[in-house]
Amino acid sequence: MNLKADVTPMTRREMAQRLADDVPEGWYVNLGIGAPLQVADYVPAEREVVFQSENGVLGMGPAPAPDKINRWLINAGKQYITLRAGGSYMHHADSFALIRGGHLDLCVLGAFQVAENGDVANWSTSDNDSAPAVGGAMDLAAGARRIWVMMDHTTKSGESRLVRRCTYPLTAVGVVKRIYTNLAVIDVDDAGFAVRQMVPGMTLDDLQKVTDAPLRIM
Amino acid sequence: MNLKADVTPMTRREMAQRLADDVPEGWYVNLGIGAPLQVADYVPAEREVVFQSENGVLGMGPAPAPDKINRWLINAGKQYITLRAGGSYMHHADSFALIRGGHLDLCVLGAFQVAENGDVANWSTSDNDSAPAVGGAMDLAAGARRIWVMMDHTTKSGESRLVRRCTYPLTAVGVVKRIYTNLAVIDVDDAGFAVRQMVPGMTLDDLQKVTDAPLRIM
Amino acid sequence: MINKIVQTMAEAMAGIRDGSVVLIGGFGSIGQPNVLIQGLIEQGAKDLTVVANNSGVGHVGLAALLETGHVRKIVCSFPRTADPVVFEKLWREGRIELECVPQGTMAERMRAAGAGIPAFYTPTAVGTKLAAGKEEREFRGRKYILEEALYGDVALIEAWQADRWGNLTYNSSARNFNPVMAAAARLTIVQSQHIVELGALDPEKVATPGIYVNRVLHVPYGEPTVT
Amino acid sequence: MINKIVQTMAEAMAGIRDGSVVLIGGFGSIGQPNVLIQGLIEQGAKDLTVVANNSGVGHVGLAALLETGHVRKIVCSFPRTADPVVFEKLWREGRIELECVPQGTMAERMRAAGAGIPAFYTPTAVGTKLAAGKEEREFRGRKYILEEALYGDVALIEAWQADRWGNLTYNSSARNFNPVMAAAARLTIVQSQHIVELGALDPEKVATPGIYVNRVLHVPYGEPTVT
Repeated sequence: MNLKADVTPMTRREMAQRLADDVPEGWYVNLGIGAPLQVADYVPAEREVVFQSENGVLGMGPAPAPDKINRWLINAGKQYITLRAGGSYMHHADSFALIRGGHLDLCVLGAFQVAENGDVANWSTSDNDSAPAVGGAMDLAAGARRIWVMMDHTTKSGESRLVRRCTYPLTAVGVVKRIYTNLAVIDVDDAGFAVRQMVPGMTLDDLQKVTDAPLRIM
Repeated sequence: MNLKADVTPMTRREMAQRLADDVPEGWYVNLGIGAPLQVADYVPAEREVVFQSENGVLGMGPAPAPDKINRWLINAGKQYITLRAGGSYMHHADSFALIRGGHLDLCVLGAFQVAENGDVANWSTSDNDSAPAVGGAMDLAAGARRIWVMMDHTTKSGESRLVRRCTYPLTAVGVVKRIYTNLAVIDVDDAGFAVRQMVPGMTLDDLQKVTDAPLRIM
Repeated sequence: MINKIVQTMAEAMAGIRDGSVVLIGGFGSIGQPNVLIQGLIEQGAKDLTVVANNSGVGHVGLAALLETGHVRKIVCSFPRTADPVVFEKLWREGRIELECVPQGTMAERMRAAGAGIPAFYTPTAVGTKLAAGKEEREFRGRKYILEEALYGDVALIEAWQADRWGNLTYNSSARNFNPVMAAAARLTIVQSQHIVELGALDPEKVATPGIYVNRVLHVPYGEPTVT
Repeated sequence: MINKIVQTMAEAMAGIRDGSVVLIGGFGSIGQPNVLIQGLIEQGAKDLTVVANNSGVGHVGLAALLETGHVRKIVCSFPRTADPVVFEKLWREGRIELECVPQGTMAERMRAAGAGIPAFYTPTAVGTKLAAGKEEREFRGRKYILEEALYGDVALIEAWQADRWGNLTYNSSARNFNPVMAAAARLTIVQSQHIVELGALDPEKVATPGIYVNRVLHVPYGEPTVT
C-alpha cells in the first residue's frame, strides 16, 4: 500500500479506540476474537457497555490480575477474564439464542473481505486450505442487530479488503453496516460504500486508489 | 353399568393405589390434573419417584401444612405443593423441552376415551362445546415415554370408555400403553386391549359386556 | 450508567400502541404481573392480542384487562380456570377471539421468537384438530407439524428480584412463562417485588439476564392471594 | 433410593458401544471432562463420532481420544485451537472425518434433540458454503435453512457440584455445552469436582436437573491447567 508521506495509517489500538468512541452506553456488544477484543479497553468504565462472550458470559470484564485468575472463566478467545457486577452465566444454547435472536446491539468482527453489498468473509481464505473452522462467526454475523467490521484496509501485499464481491468463502450475506479500517470509517448502505471519515491528510481519491469497490463521501 | 352383585368396582383412591404399585423407584413421572394426582399419595417415601409438574417443578412433594404454604409454589392443578430435597425449578420452555424430549418415564392421564389403537381423547367432549382448553395434555401425551390412563371403565350412563375408535377430539395418536380402570388393568398393544388384571369376582365375559372394543387375556 | 428502573407506571407503560401483541407472564395467578396489567388498562392501548397461559381469574389482573374491552384476541392453552367468568362471557357473546395452543407449543413458539428460530417441527398435536391446516412432515419415521415463532411487541413480567441492569430472579414456580416471554418481546416491562444492588444477584442464578429487560418497576405487593 | 453416583470408572463407562455418537462438553479445556475421556479410551469403544466444540489441545483429553484411534468422525465448530497437533495430523492424513458446524447451530441442534424438536429453521450460514445441500425457506421475508436435531448416544459432562439424584451446577464459563449435551444424550455420564448431599443445591440454581443425568463419578481434580 503506497500512501503519501504525510498520511499515517492507524494502529490496531487506534482503530479499536476509534470504534469504541462510537459505542454508546447501554449497548450489548460481542467483540470478535483477536483485534476487536481490544475495543473493550477503550470504553471507559463510567460508560456502561455490556460485553458478551459467546461461551456463555454476559457482562465480561477486563483481564484479571495474575493472582486473581478464576481458571473456569474464559472468553471465546480462551483468555482469562473477569465478570463485572451485573454479569451472569448461561449455557451455550441460551448464549446463541441470545445471539441469533437479535438481542445484541452490535457485534464487531475481524474480516478478510467486506463487499459493497454487505457480504463478509472472515473465516476461511480458501475452499481447500485446511480443516474448516467457523466457530461462532456465522451465528454472530447473522444474529446481531449491527455488524461492524474492524480490519486493515488492504492485505499486506496491498490488495483491497473492500471489494465489489467477496472472493473468499462467505460468513454471512449483506450484514455489514460499517467498517473501521486503518485508513477510514466507511458505512455500507444500499448504494455501497460511503466514507464517513479518513485519517488526517487522506483524500477520497487517495483512498479510492487502495480500494477496489467504488467509494463515495457520505 | 350393571355388574354382578359380588363385584365391587374400585374407588378412585384404590385405582390410584393400584397404579402406584406399578411405578418403580427412580422413575420420573408427571401426574395429570385431577384423579391421577392421587397416585403420589400411594408411593411410599422410601421408594423414590420424582414427580414433575409442567409449570416448571421437578421433584414435587406433598401438600404443605397450612402454616407452611409457599404461595409461589403450585402444581399444574394450581394446588399448593412442596418441593422435595433434590427438587428444582425451570421455566416453561425448559419444562416442556423435558416433556417433549422423551425424558419422563411415565405420564398418567385422565381420559374420556381410549381406543384399541392407543389413541386418547381427554381434553374436549365436543367440537363445538365451549372454549377449547387443552393445557399441556397434548404435549404430555406426545412426549412422555409411557402414557398410562386412569379412568372409570364406563361413563356414568354406562357407555364404555374403551372404544374401537375415539369419537371425541383426540389428544394424541397411538400413545396409550396401559389403562387403569375401576374394573381392570388393561394393556394396549399392537393387537388391541389385553387384560392384565380384573377386580375380584370379575370374568373376562363380564368385562367384555361393559367394553365396546374386543378384549383378550394377556 | 445503565438504569432500567423506572419510578412511575406511566414511564413503565410509555409507548404501548393499539394492536400490540402483549405477552403476559404467569401460570394462573402465580407470576402474573397484576399491577402492570392494571397499568396497561389505565394506559389505554386497545385492540390488543394477549398471549397468556390462562384467561384470567375473577375480575382482577388479566380478567380485568379483558373485561374493560382492551383485548381483541387471546392466545392461550387453558382459558378455563377456577373462575373464568369474564372470558367465558366475552367468548359466548363473540366479543373475543381465541387461539387455543398446546401449552408446550406456546412456550416453544415464544422461545423460538427469542432465539431467532422462525419455525420448528413438533410432535405435539399431530393427528388432532389443533393440527388442522398445519404442515406435516416426517423425520426418522415419526410425524411432526410445523409451528412458527410467536413474537411479542410487549411482555409484562413478574419477578422476585431485579437490579438496575434488569437481571431477574423468580420465586419458585412463579418463574413459569416469565423468562421465555421476556426474551420473546421487543419491549419487556417488569414488576419486581425486590430491587437489589447491582452485583447482589448470584451470576449462576440469574434466570433472566438484563439484556432481555427494558424497564423495571418496583412493586412490593406481597403474597399472591389466589392461585 | 435413587443414587446415580458410581464408585469406579468401569461402572461409569459400562455399556458404551462401538459406533456411538459421543457428546463431549467443554469449550477448549474449560468444562471438558478429561478424566472421563481417559476412561473412555480405556473402555475401548471404537469407531466413535465425537461432537465437541474444539478438537483437543496438545495430547490430553479429547486430543488423546483422537490420537489413540477411537474416533471416526468429529462434529465441531472450531477444530483449530492453540495446539491442535493431533487433529491436524489425522486430518491431513485423511484418517478422520470432519463435519464443521457453526457453533450456535451445533448448540441448537443438540438443544433440539433434548427438547423433542426434530428440526428447525435458522438464519445462520444462509448463503454460505456451510448451507450447501440444505433446504432453504423464507419466513417473514428472510431466508433460513433447515437444520436437524443432533442426538447423542452418550454425553460426557464436567460439573462443579452434583448430588445423588444427578442435579448439577457448573463453575462460571465451564457451563458452556455441558447442560445442552446432558439433555441431548441417552446416557449421560458426569465427572464432578464436588459431591454434595441431596438438598444442598439451591433449587433456583440447579443448571442441569438430575433427570438428564445417569451416572456421576467424583473427580476432584482441581484447577484446569490449560484453556
